[in-house]
Parts: sequence; C-alpha cells; structure tokens
Amino acid sequence: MNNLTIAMVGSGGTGVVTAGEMLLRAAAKLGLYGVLRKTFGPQIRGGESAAIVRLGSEIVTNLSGSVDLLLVLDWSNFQRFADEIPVTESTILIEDKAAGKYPANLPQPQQTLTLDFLGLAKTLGSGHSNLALLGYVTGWLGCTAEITELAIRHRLQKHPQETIELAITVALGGTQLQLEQPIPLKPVLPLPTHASGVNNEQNLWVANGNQLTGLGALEAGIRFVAAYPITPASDVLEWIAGEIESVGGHLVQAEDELAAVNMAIGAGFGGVPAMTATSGPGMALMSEAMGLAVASETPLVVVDVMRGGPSTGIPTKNEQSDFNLAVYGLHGDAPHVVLSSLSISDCHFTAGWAAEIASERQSLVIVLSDQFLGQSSQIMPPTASTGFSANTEQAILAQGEAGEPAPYFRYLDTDSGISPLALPGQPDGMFTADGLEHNAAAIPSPKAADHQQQLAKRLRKLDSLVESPHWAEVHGQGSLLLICWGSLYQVSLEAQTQLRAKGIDISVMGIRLLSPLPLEKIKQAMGQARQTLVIEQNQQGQFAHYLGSFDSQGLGPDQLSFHQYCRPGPALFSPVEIVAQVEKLIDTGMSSC
Amino acid sequence: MNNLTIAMVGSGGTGVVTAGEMLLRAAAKLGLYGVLRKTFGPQIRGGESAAIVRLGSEIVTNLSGSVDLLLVLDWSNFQRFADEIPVTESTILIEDKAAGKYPANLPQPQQTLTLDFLGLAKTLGSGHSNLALLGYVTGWLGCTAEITELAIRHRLQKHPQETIELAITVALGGTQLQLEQPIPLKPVLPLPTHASGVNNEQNLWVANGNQLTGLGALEAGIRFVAAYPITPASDVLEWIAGEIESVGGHLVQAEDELAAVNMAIGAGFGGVPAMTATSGPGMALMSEAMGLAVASETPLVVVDVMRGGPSTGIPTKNEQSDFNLAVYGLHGDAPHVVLSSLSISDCHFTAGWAAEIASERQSLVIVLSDQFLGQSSQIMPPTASTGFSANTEQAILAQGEAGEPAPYFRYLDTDSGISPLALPGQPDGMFTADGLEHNAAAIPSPKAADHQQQLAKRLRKLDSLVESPHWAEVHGQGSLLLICWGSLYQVSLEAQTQLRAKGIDISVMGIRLLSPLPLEKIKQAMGQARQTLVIEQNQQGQFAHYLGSFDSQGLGPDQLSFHQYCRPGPALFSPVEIVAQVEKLIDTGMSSC
Amino acid sequence: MLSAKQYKSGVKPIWCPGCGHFAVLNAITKAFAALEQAPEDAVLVSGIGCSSRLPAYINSYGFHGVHGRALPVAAGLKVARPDLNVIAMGGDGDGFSIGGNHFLHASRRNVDIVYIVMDNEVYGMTKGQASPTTPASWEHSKLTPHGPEVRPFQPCAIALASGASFIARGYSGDPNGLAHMLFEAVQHPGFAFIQVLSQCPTFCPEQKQWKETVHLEEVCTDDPVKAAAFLHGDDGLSKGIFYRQPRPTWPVEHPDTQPTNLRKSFEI
Amino acid sequence: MLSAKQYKSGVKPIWCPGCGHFAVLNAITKAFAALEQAPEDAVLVSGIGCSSRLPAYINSYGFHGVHGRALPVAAGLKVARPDLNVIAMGGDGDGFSIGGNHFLHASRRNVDIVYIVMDNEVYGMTKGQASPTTPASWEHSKLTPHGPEVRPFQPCAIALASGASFIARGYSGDPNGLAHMLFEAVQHPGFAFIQVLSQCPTFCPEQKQWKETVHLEEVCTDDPVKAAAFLHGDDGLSKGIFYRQPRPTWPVEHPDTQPTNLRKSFEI
Ligand SMILES: Cc1ncc(C[n+]2csc(CCOP(=O)(O)OP(=O)(O)O)c2C)c(N)n1
Ligand SMILES: Cc1ncc(C[n+]2csc(CCOP(=O)(O)OP(=O)(O)O)c2C)c(N)n1
Ligand code: SF4
Ligand code: SF4
Ligand SMILES: [Mg+2]
Ligand SMILES: [Mg+2]
Repeated sequence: MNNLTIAMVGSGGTGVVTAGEMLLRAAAKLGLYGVLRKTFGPQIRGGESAAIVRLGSEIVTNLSGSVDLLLVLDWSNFQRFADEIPVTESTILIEDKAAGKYPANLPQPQQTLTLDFLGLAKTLGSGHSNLALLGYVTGWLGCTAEITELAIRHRLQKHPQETIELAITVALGGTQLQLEQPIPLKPVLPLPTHASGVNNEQNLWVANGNQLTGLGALEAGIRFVAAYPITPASDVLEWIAGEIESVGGHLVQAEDELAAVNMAIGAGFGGVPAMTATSGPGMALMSEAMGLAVASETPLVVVDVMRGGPSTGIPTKNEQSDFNLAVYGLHGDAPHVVLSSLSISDCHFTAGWAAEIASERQSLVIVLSDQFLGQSSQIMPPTASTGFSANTEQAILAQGEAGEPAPYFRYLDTDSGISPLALPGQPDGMFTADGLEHNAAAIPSPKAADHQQQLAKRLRKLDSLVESPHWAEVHGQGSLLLICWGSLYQVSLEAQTQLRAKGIDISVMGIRLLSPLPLEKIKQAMGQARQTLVIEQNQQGQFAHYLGSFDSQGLGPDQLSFHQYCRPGPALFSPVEIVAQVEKLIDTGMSSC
Repeated sequence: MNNLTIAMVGSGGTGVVTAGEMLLRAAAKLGLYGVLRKTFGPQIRGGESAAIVRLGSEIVTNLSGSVDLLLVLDWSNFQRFADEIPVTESTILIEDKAAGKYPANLPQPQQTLTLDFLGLAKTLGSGHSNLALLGYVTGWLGCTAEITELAIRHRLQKHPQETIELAITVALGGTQLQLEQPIPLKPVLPLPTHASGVNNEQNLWVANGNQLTGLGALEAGIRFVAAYPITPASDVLEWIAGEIESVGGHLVQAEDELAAVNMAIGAGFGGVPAMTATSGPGMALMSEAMGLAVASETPLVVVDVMRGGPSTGIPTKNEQSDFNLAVYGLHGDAPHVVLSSLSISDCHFTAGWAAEIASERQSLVIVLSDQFLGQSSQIMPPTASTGFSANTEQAILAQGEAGEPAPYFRYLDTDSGISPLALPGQPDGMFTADGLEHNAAAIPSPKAADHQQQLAKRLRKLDSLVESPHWAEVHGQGSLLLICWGSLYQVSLEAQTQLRAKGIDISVMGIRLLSPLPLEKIKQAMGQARQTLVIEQNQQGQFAHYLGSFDSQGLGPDQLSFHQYCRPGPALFSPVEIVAQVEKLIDTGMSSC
Repeated sequence: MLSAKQYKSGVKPIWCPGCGHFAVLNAITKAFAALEQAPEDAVLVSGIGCSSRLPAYINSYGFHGVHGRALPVAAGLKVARPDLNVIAMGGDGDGFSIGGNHFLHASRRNVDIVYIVMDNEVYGMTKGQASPTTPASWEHSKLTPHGPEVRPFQPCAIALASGASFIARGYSGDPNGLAHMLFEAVQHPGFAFIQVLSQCPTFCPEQKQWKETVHLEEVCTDDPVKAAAFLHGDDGLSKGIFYRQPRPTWPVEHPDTQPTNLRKSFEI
Repeated sequence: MLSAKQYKSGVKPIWCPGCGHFAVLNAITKAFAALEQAPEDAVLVSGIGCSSRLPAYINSYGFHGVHGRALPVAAGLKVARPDLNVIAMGGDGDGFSIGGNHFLHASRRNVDIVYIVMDNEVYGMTKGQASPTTPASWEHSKLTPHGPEVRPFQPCAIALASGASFIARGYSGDPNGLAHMLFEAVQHPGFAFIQVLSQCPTFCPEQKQWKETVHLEEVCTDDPVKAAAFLHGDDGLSKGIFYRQPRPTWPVEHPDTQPTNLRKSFEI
C-alpha cells in the first residue's frame, strides 16, 4: 500500500472540511500527492460534513473507494455518508469523546481510539476540535510544526492574526497528543526524502478541476465569460472572475442561463473568445441558443460540470448523465463538438482545446466535466502550458486583395467547411449572422439547395477533428479494452494497475473527443482487443448506446461489439468496482448494465 | 391515374391559397378526397404563394411530388417554389394573361393555355382573378354552380354579404370560361356517382393535422393548455382556444415557452390533464421543465410540430430533425415517452393516446408531428372516437381504508413502477412533489439507494408500453421492410402501392411509439424480412442511429441490420423518391444516407 | 381548527441557524391558522433556493419545481384548480433574476395567487453570490469581486409598473406583521405580492442591521400614481402594505359559453 | 460621409405594404447619417419577428438571433467590443413577452447600448396573436377569442422601475422625430430604450387611428419620481423623450487591475 485514505467526519460546523483542506496542503508541503473530496449534508451551514483525503507518494487522482483511517468528531447523521465512507472491519477509527453514540447498524472497526480533541481545544482556549484533529494527523504523517503552521496560515489567510495563532496552538496541541496516544497504524507511505522539512524543491500545485478549467480557458485566450451560478459549476466562474480582468477580459453575471449563453454568443460574434459554464439544468436552458451558435457559426464554449439528474436531482454529487443532452440535445440537425475532461489536471488541457476548436471551426464546443473532477482538490505537478489558442485568425482572407471590396460570402461553401469570418469593424466584411437558414451570402433562404449546402458544410467542418491526436488517452496493451470518459478514466487506470498485479493486462481508453466520434480509431483499438467493456456513470448507458449507434450503418464486417457496465451516481466509481466488472467479464464472458 | 395534382401559383395577394381552400372544399362536396398544401414566400402578406391540391377518388393523404395541372396568376418569384412545384414536359399549364414573363430557365410544358382571368374578373367588377380561376377549375372538375357557391360561402363566411355575392359571380364567370376554353386534359378521376349534385350522403371532413391534434387532446380529456405561438404549431393552440372553454377547460397564452410548460405542469399536478404545443425552438426551451415533469412524475403532454432546423431554420417547411431533442434532449437519466403521428388523421389518435399515457403513467409524453401533417388540409371520413381517456383515476388507493389516514408514499416503489398519486384537496395524500431526488415518501434524498430506486421505478413504469397494439402501423408482407415514422408513413404506403404495380412487395412499418422503443416487435418484423430500409427526413439519420444503438447491447445473434435513406427538408418526400430508394437497394444491396 | 404549529409538516428545515426564512415559515403557519386553512386545500409552489425549500415544511400540498418557475406552475395550477389556495414562493434570485419575466407577467395577468419572495439580497443556496437586489457595492462574492456594480432591482416598483394589484413588504424580524400581510394577501382577489426582507446571516451578516433600519410606512393607497411616487423614492427598507387595488382576476369566466360538438367544425 | 440612403443594404424587406417597421428602418438610416456612423462599426442585433428582420436591411453588421434574446447578445457584444455602436431591436413580443427578463436586467445593468422596440401590439410574424401590449379587449386573435383580458404591459414605466437611464417613445408616423430620438439615444451613455409605436396594418388596421391619437409630450425629466408619476398616468400614446438621467455604465473599469500570473494561486 503506497497510499492511504483518511476520512474526517463532523457535524454542526465542526470544521472537518477546513481540516481536510489544511491536511491536503500540509501533505503537499511534505512532498506527498493526494486528493481531497469534500462532502456535505443538505444544510447550507452547520450541517454534517466530511472530508476524504487520499494521500500517496506518487500521483493520486481519484479515491480508492475504501477508508483506512476514519476520524469522527460527531456521529450524528453519519449515515448520510454511508455511500461514500464505508466502515469495514479493517477500518481504524479515532473518535472524539464528544462525538456521541456509535451508530447502531455499523460494523465494529478493527481498532477504535477515543480521544478528547474537544477537551484539548477547550483547554487551549478554543472550541475547534477540528484543528486539534488536524495537528494529530499531520503529526502522525510526519509533518513538522512548520508545515502544519504553513498549511493553517494559508487556509486562514483572510482571518484575524489572533484567530490564526490560536489555530496553530490548538493544532500543535494535537500533534503533541499524537505523541502520547499514537494512531495504531504506521503511515505506510514511503515519505519523500525531504520529509523532515518543507518541500521547497518540488513546485507542486493544489488545484481542483473547476479552477483548471478556468485556467485552460483563459490561457487559451477566452476573454469573455458569462455566468449564472449553479452547483457544481460556480467555482469555474468564480475562479475566472478573480482573474479575467487582469488579462483584459470581462465576466458578466447574467440574469439567467438564457442570458448567459446569448451574451457569450454576442461576444463570440464580436471576435472575442467566449465561454459559459453551467450544470445540467442550466445547459438544458441553453439548448435553443446553442443551436443558434451552430446555425450562425458563432464560436462558443459551454462547460457542463455534471451532477446527478434528472431535474434538480442530486446537485452536489457526481454523475455522467448529461451525455445525451450534450450530444443530442439541440433541435434540428446541429453538428457540434463534445469533449470530456479526463482528469482533474486534464480539465486544463480540455478547456484549452475547446477554446481553440470553437474559434478555429466557428463552432459550438461543449465540455463535459463532472462534480468529482470539478470540486475535488488535487496535489499535482504544475500542468504544462497547453499551447492552445483561440485567436480568431481566420477572419476574412481576401479582404482588400483586389484593391476594392470583394463580394463577401460569410457562409461560403469551402472544402474544409470553414468559411471566412469577418469581425465587426472590418469594412469589407459586413453581413448579418443568422439562425434562419441562409445561403452562402448570409441571406435568409428556405431553398433545399441552400439548406443542404449549409447543413453539409456545418457537418463537414468538424470532420477532420477526429484526426486530432487529442481524441483520447490510451494506456496499456491488453486483450481487454476498457473504454470510458470523464472522471472514470483515472479510476480505470488504477483498476488497470490492480488487474496487472493479478496478472491481467487490459488497455484503457479515455475518450476526450466524444463528438464527432473518432470511430475508426475506436474500431481499430477494438479490433486489437478480444473484448471491449464500456463503463460509465449513468443509469441508461448513454455513451454505450451512442457508440452502438454507429454500428449497422456500414453493414460491413466490422460491427461494433462490446459489453457495458453502467450505473448512476451518487456513489463514485472505485477501482475495485471496475476490477470486479472486468473479472466478471473475463470469467463469464457476460456483463450487464 | 386515379388522382390529380393541381398547383395554383400567385403573388402580391392574388389569393391562390384562398382559391385552393375553396377548391378543396368544393371537391369534398363533390365526394372526392384530397389534400391541400399551402406554401408561402417569406413575406407576411402579399408575397408570392402557392396552393397544391391533390385530388383523388380514394383517400389521398399526401402529395405525389409532381404536378399535373399548373395554374399561374403571377410568374414573379415562381422559382421560390421550384422545390415544391416541379415543371416538366408533361405539365399542363394555364397562365393568366397578366402573369408576366415565363421564367427563362424552366422547361416548356406539354401544353400552355393563356387566359384572361384578371380581365374577366374586372369585367365583373372585381379584381380577384383567383376566383375566376377557381370557378374555371371547379367547372372543369364537374362541380355544379351550387357546389362552387357553397365552397365560397364557407370560406368567406365572415365577410360582408356583398363581397360573397361578387365572389360567386366571378367564380361562375370562370366556370363559364371553362366551357368556352376548356382545359386540354380531361379530369381522369372516376367521379363519385353523386357527382352531379352535392354529396350529402357521405359525411366527409376537411381538417388539418394540427386541428386533429387538438381534437384528440380535448376528446381524451385535456382540460388545460398553455400556449406560446410558434409556426407551425400555433394552429393546434388556436383550434383548441376556440373549443376548450366549451368543454370546461382553459387555455392560457403564456409569456414564453418556459412559462407555458411550467403552467401545464402546475395544472397536471392539480390533476387536470394538461398539454402544450410548440415547435423545435420552443421545445428546446422546455427541456429543463420537461425533466421536472419526469422527476416529479407529473403528467404532461408536449406536442412538437416539427419544422426545418437547426435554430430558427426554415420555420414554414417540413423536416423530421427534432427526433434527437425529443428522445435524448433532457439532462440526467430521464425516461419519457415519444410518439409520432402517422398521418393527418392519425394526429387525432396519437394526441389522444398521448393524453392517456401521460395520465396513466404520470409521465412526460412528447408527440412529434410535423409541418406537413400539421398544416395540410385533408378531405377524410370523420375520424373514429379514440376512446382514450386522461382521467386520473390512479389517485391514491388506500385512502381512508384503515379508518384513519394511512402513511402516504407518493413515490412508492411498486411493481409496475406507477405509484399512487394524490391530488391537492385529498386530505390523506399531502406531499410535496419534487424535482430534487427523493425517497418513496417524497422527502429529498441524495442517497444512492433512493436514487437508484426512483430512477429504476421511473424507467420501469414505461416498460409495458411496448406491449401496446398502438406501437406501430404495419402494412403488407414483403421481403423488404420499410421503416418510417411521422408524415413519411403515408408516403411510404403510396410507394408500396407503386412498387406492387411493378411486382415488388414490401411491408411498411410506421412507428408510433418511438420511445420506449418496441425493440422486440421491430426485430421480429426485421427477422421476417430479408432487408430493412429505414427512411427519415433529416440530415443525420437520427432515428436510424437510435435504432442502431440498440444493437450490440445483447451481443446476441439478433443484431440489427438495416439500410437507411435520409435527407433533410424542406422538400417533401415523394412516393417516387422512396420507390427509387427501394429499387436501388434491391438492385445493388446498397444504400446511403 | 388547527393551531399554527399543526401546520408544520415535521420535516426538519435545512436552513442555517438564524436564517430569516424560519420567520416566513412561522408567519405562514400563523396566517393559515388565522385563515382556518384546510391543509389539503393549500398548495405551496416554489422554485429552487434555500427559501424554495419551504413548501416541504408545511402541512399541505407542495410543489418544489425548478429554478425561477414557481409562478407559472402556480398560475397553471390555480387556473386549472380554482378551488385551491395557491401560494407561490421563493428567493430573490429565483424570483427576480431567472424568474423575472414571470414576475412581470404574473403581475399583469392577475391570477388569484399570492407570491412571497424571501429577499435576502443574495443567492444563499449556491453559497453567496450577488442577486438582483444585492447592493451595487457588496464585495463578498468571488463572482463579483468589485461588487455587482449594478443598480439593485426594485421589486415593489416593478410589481406596480407591471400591474400587481396588491404590493407589500414584510420583514423576517417581524413575523406577526408578516402573518398579517399574508392573511390580507390570501384574501385579496388577484395577484398579491409580498417582498419579505429575510436575512441570510451566513452570507450577509450585515443584515442584522435591518433590526434598526427597517421602518413601517402606513402609505397604503389604491392610486398607482401615488404608489409609484412613493416606491420610486423609497429606500427599500420600509415595510407595510403599499398598494391595493383589486381588479378583475384572470381567467375571466364567460358564462355564455355553451358546450359544443367539438367535431362540428370539420364537417363540410 | 454617407447619405441616409447609403445605409440601406439593398436586401428587400419582407414587410407588408404600410408596415410601420419601414419608418423605423428609415429613421435608423437618417440617424446614422446624422451621426456619421461608420457602417462597419455599427452592429444591429435582433431577435425573431417581422421587426427583427431589420438588421439585414441596413448596411452594417447584424446579428439575427433567436426569439427574445437580442438584449443579451447585444450586451455581450458591447462588453466584449466597447468600440462598436451596438443597437438591439425587435418587436413587442420579442422584447416584452419572451424577452421580458432581459429587458429588466438590461435596464438596470446599464450597458451602453440602444434598444428599439417596434411595438405594434401584436405578434406580426406568427400571424396576429396578442402581445403583452395588446389591449385587453382586442378580439382578433383565435388564440384569445375573448381578447387577452389582461392589462397591457407598460414598457416605459417598467423600464423606469428597472433603472433604464434614457426612456423615450416614438411613432412610425413620425420618422424624423424618431430619427432625432435615436440620435440622442446613441449618444446617451448607458442603456437607452425607445418604444416605437409601429403600426401593423395587416393584423391591426385600427392602428391607423394613431395618426390622430398619438401626441407629443415635452415632459423630459431626470427625476425618477416625476417620471414615475407621469408614466403611471400616461395613456401610452404620448411620444417624446420622457426620462434621461445618465449614470455609470457597466462594465465599470478598474484602472488598478494589474496583469497577474494566472498560475500563481495554485502554488503551494
Ligand atoms: C436552472 C438553474 N440555474 C441555476 C441553479 C442554481 N441555483 C440554485 S438556488 C440558486 C439561487 C438561490 O437564490 P435565491 O432564490 O435568492 O434563494 P436563497 O437561497 O437565497 O433563499 C441558484 C442560482 C439551478 N438550480 N437551476
Ligand atoms: C422560442 C420561439 N418561440 C416562438 C417563436 C415564434 N415567433 C416568431 S416571431 C414571434 C413573435 C413576433 O412578434 P413581435 O416580436 O411583436 O414582432 P412583430 O412580428 O410583431 O414585428 C413568435 C412568437 C420563435 N421563433 N421562437
Ligand atoms: S445560506 Fe442564508 S438563506 Fe440559506 S439557509 Fe443559510 S442563512 Fe438561510
Ligand atoms: S404582419 Fe404586421 S408587423 Fe409584420 S410585416 Fe406585416 S404589417 Fe409589418
Ligand atoms: Mg436569496
Ligand atoms: Mg409585434
């Protein structure tokens, strides 16, 4: 075991999530890798909450599905986390004396230690048992006092000095307690060599996917963002709001999603790369205007950070059930691009790519991220610059070439399907963009020939995308091919590692380009594998249906044949769950959805 | 030839569409069958327009794709109708003297007659050459003066008496002219025996699909309709507006589609069967709230009268390109029902069935009609009562049984998936309907077990629908199976007849239940056929993809294999076009989309 | 006859301690007791937000819809089922931001429903972003780090301009006053709008000041010109019933409507 | 310098003979000539409706969007490209029915754009249904056979209550007056709203009467209370610039904004 999962559970404002954030940062300073997942009850404030921190000496991108060390400050409503924090006989439990009654229907863990964190905090003049707990854990992990202190200072930077100093005192009290009443488990992580001090050499980041989506977008040149808050997408927008002005752009808080998407379209029409971010209910509202972006060929990026559906559903939990809406949810024949982010850090890359495609193809690009990727913080090496650019260099070509204004065909039927685009301000390019069907000269037309020309052009301009090397990440060479997308990719890679340990080699494909689908490449990979398993986190197997829909078409010998495993949220997929599905498939040749 | 297509083309308010309506009614009174299709230029008033009337001695449900007799009052902008009114060497042309110049790039028709309709009208004190034309045609068809007169009176019933009398005079002048300068073609229709008088025996109707959708809805018990105007759905709403109060219901004109769909949901929650009708752009806006209907299990019928897309597209023309939006366009896993109307008269049946299903399954039912079905008028026998009923008899069952209020589980997980529904006013059934995920007792819950239970229940409750005898209309027994939906069904039946004449037997399946898909029944039919051809009127083959997506799933021996032919609007599919595709398939074994 | 308490459903509110929405809940139960409301004949319809969770906490029927659409759901329900007492409710984000259009049109359509907006000048549920009523200089949301820099929305003035026939403003610090307004609003025929200053201690602790600044104004008038002059000069912190002018509600009944044969119009 | 005529694109309007929208088209070209507008620097943004077809008829850039969303498209464009002269336009259905929410929020947000609503009190394009401004008793639409029976929407009063800083009403029978208003509106910093009584002879022939009933009112004020009193008593047929009170436009520039390293915040 070179990684370790620690869950801290509290209630009534005990601050376990704050402690989790400090723990992650302390671990980063120690040179460890890790992921933090926060989870809350329905209350806005003061309700039960939990922080799950998984640490490792190598990159950690997802959760394991199990908990090694469970720290509980309050047992009430613990059952809310039953789906996410399984207690087994092998769990090591540390509970606060004041945590209340151990839940009746929970198995007894391997070892239990009851400590007086609250008492300790009170002795030191504070009510914050969470900080005592934090120091207890960081001490156990081998953090120096300096590291614990730095982590606290970072998290509390906006608080009064007094509060910060007291917090440090309480935490260090916890570290002291750990020496007296140690955890009956050694941290099994091979700690980095500089574990005795602060890690200054390795320049690690702590970031979540939503922030990295923002970074990818701004680095690629997005300079206009329209926002309407929605969980779990708000922090894409909030991160951008804090940064976009410094790069000369603007974020507008719109009155609703209809306004947000249309504002972004307006900016895009003006030649300023534009984006909006939302979640399922908001994207549903954007459907009509997304169709306008398609028909008027206006660049537009829409990020959907998926949550549980349908309707308001389960707003704070993970699911991959907006696939259908993203791929098929426009009226009319409306070809557009759908991408999926394949990891927390890949949110950066995919957002950048989306911005570039939207601009280069004058098209709508939907990015499917999800609640896990978006809201989980990860310790990671800085993501590389993506190099993507949304600069609209495809503005009209021949302008002035002939010495006088050439006739301008905004929607010219070119080989590539991409027509020369003029921007307001260019004297030779005046036209009226239109969601009404039009001819090449942008004049409204209901003629069959114009309609077919424009439909074909809009479809064709996306064709060559499937040649992009970014279409997917493929890892390994096995006789079984595991196909997935979104946050399941990293979990699948871990399952791959676990399977290899059992002597089973699989290859894992995480598809970044969901639409247009790189069918040939997928077929090729499927052809090399003996079996294919498609997994996804929704009830109906939406992606699998989509993949299957490309079958029968050619009626050729290369019919697609694959197995599938799907189930809805809110519980995250775990590597073990995927391993079990692969083994079941290998054993029986069967699988179900 | 037992049918005949007459096209009348005019411009600048010449009133050919009015003449077309009168002609259809006169034909009905004569005992003929027929269809009238109106088509307009982009202008709201006074622009070019055309009426295409196809008449027959047996039921006529669609157009033929060709024109036998072309009557032109104005040649300017004739090219606008090039897609719909093909002129060939065999066309017989009658033009008004004042019609202007014969279009340069048009083939010369078989015979041309230039007559002075305008002069005739003027002589009689009117400017309405269209009425002279009307009388000319009705006379040629064999209508008595009485029939022509009745048709005019009906159409002009809201006009001053004077206007009506003058109109009749002009029309009868046209009839007279026909005796002097006859059309060089005999009406080849075997006229009904009572052709010499008014048909009083046979109780025929003249109706369009939009009206019949309204009739089906009201007869099945829809008593609340929320409306926002949109072409080509407005006349569903307008017809209902004129009738719904008389049956004790209400129609509300809403401020937008978001309001319309939510109003209908509110009424449905109150136990009053409710509906709204719209077209692609409006349905896109309804996506979010349709998801609410699914999650809260509120009965709701949404009729989408499809037009050309994407975006504003081609609002007045036919296309079947909202299939994807209807089937897949909700966020989250949101099972619902999608039906398609299979003919003008079937709009009645399908709307009724939709109302019954929505109520009986507490579900969202989308009905896909299309511009052709919706806005084309047909002479038909009165449609039979559908017998469908949206009466919400599934309201809570056990109420009061125990002598005191029983605990009420609004979202009880039953075998059928249908839970007992209480309506406001019932003392024992109080609950809060919710789009948030909830447990069986309607209390919000983000738990995996509740989510899976409710998702499964909402999926399961639609399962048995595929057993309904109404799932499709299947006609004939051939080695080739032609699968279609919507307005293509009737065209396919005519293609079937034409093919039979050539010695080729095919079977035609018009699918009424698009989702959930009656897969087993389709497979069975496909199993019996040697080849299957799926046809539809959109660019991307949306239905074919959907059908194909059910392949690979079972990995069984019964993989779906079919050919497809698809193309977008605005031009209507013709029987000849389908015949050609079938022959091509038989010849080469190949087909393309 | 039920006591105010008996109108509580027993479902535990998810609200933060000190949230103003508790007072609104209490005011509703009090008004229901005073109205002797049969629980099964009341329907509380809401959108999405902390405030919109309220219906589940009341012992009656409820509909917790989607964000911004409480009013159309409520209007559809009331038109279809005029026998019910339909009360729409939600937050300032729900009602004035995403739901703004329905607010305009409900005001002018005048269906006989009550609409309570729990206005805390913030998006509570999504963790503290500015709403339309947030002061222009409020810098506490990361989404608008310089403050929204937009003139706040004036709900009562807009309700008036849109044609609302009953306009009032209550305050969560005065649940009895609010219960009284609600009592009046339910009895008012037509669309009755109550803006409630309902504090959000979690994201707007500064709203504690309301205790000092909210002031009663006895200005109730039936003259739109007077009401307009008052509301356009108002500081937004006055409370009271400001305007009350009953006018015909929608739908208008047409007593001469005859049952007809639906099929008649198709006959040739 | 271009003449008014040179601002016409040459695309033939689809409008009916006598349609009021022709006058609006002419007023725009006149105002552009007076403003010496560089055609390539103007963008006309519209929704869907007869009126919304206008952009294609002007020699400039145009964006013909979807129904009801002209204002957000225009606002996004103007914020992104402050160098452009952005004019949003559409019909009463587009702007006050489906687009009502954007009207409210554009009024209060005060982005520097002009918004022209060609108000013919009807949905022209969809063949004559009632719009929000249709008289309650207008019985000519099959969709509302008894008339809408709803109090008409009062665009100027609502604009005022929402915070619009320039409010005017013009008339298609007076294109010169309208051109003048538009000239002023373009020069007004912030959101400038012009309601144009623009007749639809096809569906509302009774609007010919406007020639007699529309009257000029010289009441322009910068006092919202005065403007409110006037607009709440107004008959809807007065024309003139009613209100004009420049206030800071959005976005507010923050001159102290420094270029930062976007990646800084992620470092541990
Ligand atoms: C279509 C849609 N957009 C956004 C959201 C996210 N959302 C949920 S509640 C809310 C705002 C709540 O604010 P308010 O209505 O003022 O209620 P409060 O929580 O302050 O009581 C938002 C934006 C959503 N659920 N649906
Ligand atoms: C989402 C959507 N709903 C409905 C329509 C249908 N529609 C087109 S124009 C229009 C109303 C036009 O009225 P108005 O804005 O007053 O313009 P006018 O034609 O009178 O100038 C409507 C309802 C549409 N195109 N899109
Ligand atoms: S966040 Fe604010 S509005 Fe929401 S429950 Fe807490 S105090 Fe109330
Ligand atoms: S219908 Fe009315 S608004 Fe439309 S073009 Fe004709 S006159 Fe103008
Ligand atoms: Mg609020
Ligand atoms: Mg209009």
